[in-house]
Amino acid sequence: MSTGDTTKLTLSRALNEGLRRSLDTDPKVMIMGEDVGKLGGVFRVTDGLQKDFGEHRVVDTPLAESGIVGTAIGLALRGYRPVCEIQFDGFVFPATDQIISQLAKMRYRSKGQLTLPVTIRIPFGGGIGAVEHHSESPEVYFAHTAGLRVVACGDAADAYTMIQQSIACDDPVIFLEPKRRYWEKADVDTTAPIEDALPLGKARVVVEGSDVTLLTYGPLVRTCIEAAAAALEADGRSVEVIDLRSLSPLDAGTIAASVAKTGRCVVAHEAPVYAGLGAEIAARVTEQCFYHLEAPVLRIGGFATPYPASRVEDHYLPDLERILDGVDRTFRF
Amino acid sequence: MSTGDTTKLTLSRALNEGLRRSLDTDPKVMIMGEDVGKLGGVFRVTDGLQKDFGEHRVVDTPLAESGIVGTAIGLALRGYRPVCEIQFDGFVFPATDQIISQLAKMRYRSKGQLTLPVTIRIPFGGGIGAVEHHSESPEVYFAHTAGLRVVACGDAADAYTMIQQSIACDDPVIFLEPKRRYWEKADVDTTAPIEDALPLGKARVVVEGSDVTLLTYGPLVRTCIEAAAAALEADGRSVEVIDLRSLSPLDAGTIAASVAKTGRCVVAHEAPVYAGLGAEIAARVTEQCFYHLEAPVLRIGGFATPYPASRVEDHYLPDLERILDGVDRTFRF
Amino acid sequence: MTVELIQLLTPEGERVDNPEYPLDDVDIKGLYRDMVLVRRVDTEAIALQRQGELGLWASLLGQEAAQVGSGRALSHRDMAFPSYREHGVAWCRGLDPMKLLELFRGVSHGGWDPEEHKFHLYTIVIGDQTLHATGYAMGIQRDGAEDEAVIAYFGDGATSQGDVSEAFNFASVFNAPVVFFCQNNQWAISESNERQTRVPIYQRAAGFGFPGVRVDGNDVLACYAVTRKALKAAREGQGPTLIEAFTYRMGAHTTTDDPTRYRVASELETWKLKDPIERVKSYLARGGEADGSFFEQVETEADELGKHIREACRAMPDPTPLSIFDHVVAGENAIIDAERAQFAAYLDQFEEAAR
Amino acid sequence: MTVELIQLLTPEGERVDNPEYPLDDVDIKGLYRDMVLVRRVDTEAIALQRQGELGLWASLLGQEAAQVGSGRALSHRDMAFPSYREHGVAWCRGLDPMKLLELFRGVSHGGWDPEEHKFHLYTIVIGDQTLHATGYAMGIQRDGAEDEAVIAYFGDGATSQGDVSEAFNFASVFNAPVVFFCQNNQWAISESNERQTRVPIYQRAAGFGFPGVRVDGNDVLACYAVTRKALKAAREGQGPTLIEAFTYRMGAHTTTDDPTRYRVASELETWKLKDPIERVKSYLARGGEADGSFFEQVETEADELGKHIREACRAMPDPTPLSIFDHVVAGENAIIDAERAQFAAYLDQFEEAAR
Ligand SMILES: Cc1ncc(C[n+]2csc(CCOP(=O)(O)OP(=O)(O)O)c2C)c(N)n1
Ligand SMILES: Cc1ncc(C[n+]2csc(CCOP(=O)(O)OP(=O)(O)O)c2C)c(N)n1
Ligand SMILES: [Mg+2]
Ligand SMILES: [Mg+2]
Repeated sequence: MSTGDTTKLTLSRALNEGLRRSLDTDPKVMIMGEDVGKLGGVFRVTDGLQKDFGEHRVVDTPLAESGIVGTAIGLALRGYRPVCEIQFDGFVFPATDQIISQLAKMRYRSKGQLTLPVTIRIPFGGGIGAVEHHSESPEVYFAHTAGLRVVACGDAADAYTMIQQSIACDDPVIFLEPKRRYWEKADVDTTAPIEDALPLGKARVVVEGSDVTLLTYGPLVRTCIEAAAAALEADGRSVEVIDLRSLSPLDAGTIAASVAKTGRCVVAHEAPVYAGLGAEIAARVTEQCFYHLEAPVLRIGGFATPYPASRVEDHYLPDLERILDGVDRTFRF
Repeated sequence: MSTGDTTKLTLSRALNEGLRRSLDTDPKVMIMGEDVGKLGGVFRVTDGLQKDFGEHRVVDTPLAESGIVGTAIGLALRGYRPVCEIQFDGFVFPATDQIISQLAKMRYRSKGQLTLPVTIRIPFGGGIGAVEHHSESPEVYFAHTAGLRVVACGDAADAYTMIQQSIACDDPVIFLEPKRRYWEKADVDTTAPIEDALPLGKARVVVEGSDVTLLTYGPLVRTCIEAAAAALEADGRSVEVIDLRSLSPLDAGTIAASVAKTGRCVVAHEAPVYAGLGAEIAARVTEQCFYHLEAPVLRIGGFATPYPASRVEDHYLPDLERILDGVDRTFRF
Repeated sequence: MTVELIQLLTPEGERVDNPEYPLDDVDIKGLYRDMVLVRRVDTEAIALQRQGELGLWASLLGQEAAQVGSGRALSHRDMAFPSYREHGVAWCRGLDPMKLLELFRGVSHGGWDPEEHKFHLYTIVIGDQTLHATGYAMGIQRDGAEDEAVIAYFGDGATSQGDVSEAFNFASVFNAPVVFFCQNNQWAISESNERQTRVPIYQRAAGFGFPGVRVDGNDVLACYAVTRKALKAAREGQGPTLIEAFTYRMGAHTTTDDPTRYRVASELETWKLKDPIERVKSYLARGGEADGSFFEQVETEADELGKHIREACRAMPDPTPLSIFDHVVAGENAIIDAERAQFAAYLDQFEEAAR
Repeated sequence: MTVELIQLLTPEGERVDNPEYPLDDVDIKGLYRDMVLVRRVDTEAIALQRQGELGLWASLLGQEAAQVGSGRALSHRDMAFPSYREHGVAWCRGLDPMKLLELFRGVSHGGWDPEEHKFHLYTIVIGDQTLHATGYAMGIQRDGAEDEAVIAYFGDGATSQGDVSEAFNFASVFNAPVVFFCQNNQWAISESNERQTRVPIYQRAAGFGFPGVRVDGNDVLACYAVTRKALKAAREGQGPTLIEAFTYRMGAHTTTDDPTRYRVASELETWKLKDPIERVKSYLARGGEADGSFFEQVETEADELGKHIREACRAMPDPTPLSIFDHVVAGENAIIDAERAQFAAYLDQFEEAAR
């Protein structure tokens, strides 16, 4: 039972504690990836874990993402629960075949006789002034792929619980970490039993509101919370912000309930709008809330261009202003 | 100038003629892939081309899709126009990294100084009673990727012109071929100058109608045409069928004009509905035609499951009945 | 480099001794029986495909020795990761051939329990399974299971796939107990070896830091002995071995393929002289180890097996429409549930109408 | 296998002759100058990153000989495909260092014209460029351009990537005129060689059917001679060669890395004794080929270069917001145009507001 007292942890640290907890409680849990050992990962998410759990459970692998995911599948078939770290979003693509053709489909192929409890951690999104391939938002590639769970944490508290839930989940999970939020702190209750945490598939209303629903996940959760505050202050608009958390499957119920109430909806993500996750949300919300909608669901996101050079990324990324602009536009219908 | 007289060709043959035309007119055009030489490809699309154009222009490559696309990029940098054949949809995934991180982004990276006129031919979709990985519809992975053109032909006539336009296009093109339609014949005017053909980016209204817009592409074009006829006959409904042809970019103008006219819209594709291309279309149409829509845009497609065993695929694939059911439902709003 | 081929039984059926590969306790008659029976499974399956009972079949004709020899070298605790043509290995593992037919009929994507017979599901994406095998072997290391090893099957064409090289490297770097068994049947659909590699395949291993050996893939005794030795080395912590079984795909790539388009008939003729079954038969006959009654008995067995396969195949029930939604995920998934419910309702309409 | 290392200049600066690698016309003073200047580029860039002028920098410290030696061995017609650390090769190709700083400052993703200096854009995804280099070499074959070859640069870690093995295989099967130049700087970020391979990297080539050679990567003369020979062989139709330049990453992986977490300081000390520049300096000095004035002159040049870099870097203009939409595609794209227009209108609101 929770002693109630919480500690302030950065998101990166919260993940580290969550991984530690999983390694502690289940001897089958393993971590594998590039530089996850002595270095503790380029974001220090696995800091100290190899020292404490040994080289057999925290494994520095050869530099090959397909190899990492492919061998993780084999380890899972042997009864292990591998947690693969992909160093940056842009480097998951060499593993696409193993993820889409094997990891996602093997349970189906086996008529449910095989489970592949593999978690693939991917630091995603931009805003850290990085070079090319270090600021991608690949979530929809995986969301469209049946057989995978795709989740994204928005703050340290969720990071701590969701990573443990993902590892405990018998399905393969693509676990997206908002890299530019790694260093942001939040209260984390490390004493609360994981069973009491909000289930992995559930969205969370992070700001209650009545005029418009703002849906987001990952790095933009905080931005949207700030946008809600700004909207209220600027023109008394009550924005309900929902952190989707689960991108596949979507928590359609929570979303529909909110939109039925507000009649307006805006989706924000960093990935390009074109054929992005926002499209699925917009289409689904419109089907479910057709008669409630005062305006079409608007999507605020990245442009239909590759991720630009970092000196101009602030213009590419949806910021508070662009999100508010989207909110305003839904009221012009 | 066209002599007007046309020949009946199967879709596979039309592609073969189109490729031949391209090889003939541009010495830089090459074909590369697995079994494209003596065998002529498993669907005979490259039949006879190696014999006529030589092993240097029609190349049997080692069995490695990433290698095929990666070396095609190098050849394109050297001034060639490689046409890569991916043997089946399910085998494009090993090439994802080269397609997403290199092929799609290199022009941007070079500030427009590099062009990569690479065409990647992918036989896609189900319905041929094949084993696993031979019936996939991966289009949205590429449509979401900025820097790529994604097109799909629906009949032999378009196959003949679109493959030539794709090869002539300076941008990388993902060229999707409706594999279960390879053996279907249509009139093809091989004398018409390619310049007179409908531009690659344009959608085509294949059946004019006034009550509801039915959007589709690839293998379902024919199914939708039949559905339109059935709808008219059954309950006098006038269905306008649009073959999108270009999946990225979408011909939003043609789509919006139709929906503005009909007020109802159904999208059909074989790929899973969840986060599929239909989502983008539904979201976009709703934004553009909000006040015209009498009902939400409905999506008919594959389920959120892996492609099933072939003995049950007819239930997975949207057929005439399911598409008509979707059309009916838009009238219940 | 001189290419040496390990052979213990000549095409003419003469035993060759090789001190490195002693053959003590091997049950040659049993191996003969296995090969005859799996060839029969293959023949029946091809016929069933012709009759429209199967959607496709990938024939193992000519590769019986490579598969039975290596398959019988496995201990009951060893794990095998096949590609899609390993019907002979499946047989040795005790998997009901009907399970394979299920897949090629289109009734399932496999659907057997890999742990039951220590035989993983068929993998169709070329090369992918070599990484799964390597990972599984890394698990064996972590379990400290010294009496277990893994064998990964793949073809000559597969050696070109990046994943296979990555598997070689992971296995080598982690010294994993896995044997890479490459059936070089000379062809990858229509592409011959020189499209895939400039040097003999077994030589690939040295560059990754482990031994490679080429064995006569049509010699069941050599395949047995070489595989057994490699598995033993793996179990004893000596790491991976690459075995190149030099054999020949005597049939088409699959039932949809037409080899006359890309290879000459004479090639097949020369390889027929090296038939994996014939040489064992003549050895057994000549040495008097088996008499006519034995061969007859095996034939009868084959006939019965064939009969069973023909009947059982036709009797296979099709999956139900709603089974499409089964076993996608282990946990809850509201999206799938909603789609299933909607589709069920849709199907009911027709039921209604039918009434 | 015995591992032999080709060396033509010892760490102490003594010339070693090797009949296979004659050194006739080489301009050693020029090579020295190159190395000093690229090291200065590196030093300045690191400083600029510290000052917040660059977002990141990947230091080549310690790898000057491998890069300048191989870079100078290229003819003006040869094409180079770098990874992201080849600032020394860029220098030899005549690319303005500021172009590199643009990338690391975040002003562009590269943006230079690869054909102008026959130096392709930096490739950050490990290994991908090896396939581009191979394809480019296949194009050279088709052009019948017998005086051109390609060189592909990559690191020790990259050899684990499937794409690199596929590149080796394509190059070998097609006998493409490409030289694979692997700078084995002992580290892939925090992972040492034994995490990537169990045998010396150069040995990987034999398994793919082409020669591999290990050269002292801190010996600019050896790197020059070995690369020149491999390029010549490639141009003459003898196919690919893998060169493993055995060197050391003396600095951090990049400016964001902290090597103290994973390697001991003593390692750096031993490698300092093998410094690529020092040995040439002592050779030139001892042999009297160069006097103090020469060294001073190079120093002055370096100082001027440094000054120029510092000023030019700070003077770099940022890209405009709307430039985000430029050069995505060659043809028309209504989706991009619409987004650009909408974003432009959005930005105008603020302009308005500002007025
Ligand atoms: C990644 C991938 N690409 C292409 C294919 C299509 N394909 C199926 S079998 C085959 C040839 C395989 O040759 P080989 O590895 O020698 O095995 P064999 O069929 O000869 O047993 C090809 C290209 C595939 N299954 N997977
Ligand atoms: C496909 C891919 N995975 C991971 C990374 C992240 N990363 C950047 S450099 C590096 C290490 C590369 O080591 P090596 O190949 O030896 O080159 P070096 O940096 O030592 O020059 C890694 C893992 C990447 N850039 N690309
Ligand atoms: Mg083969
Ligand atoms: Mg390195």
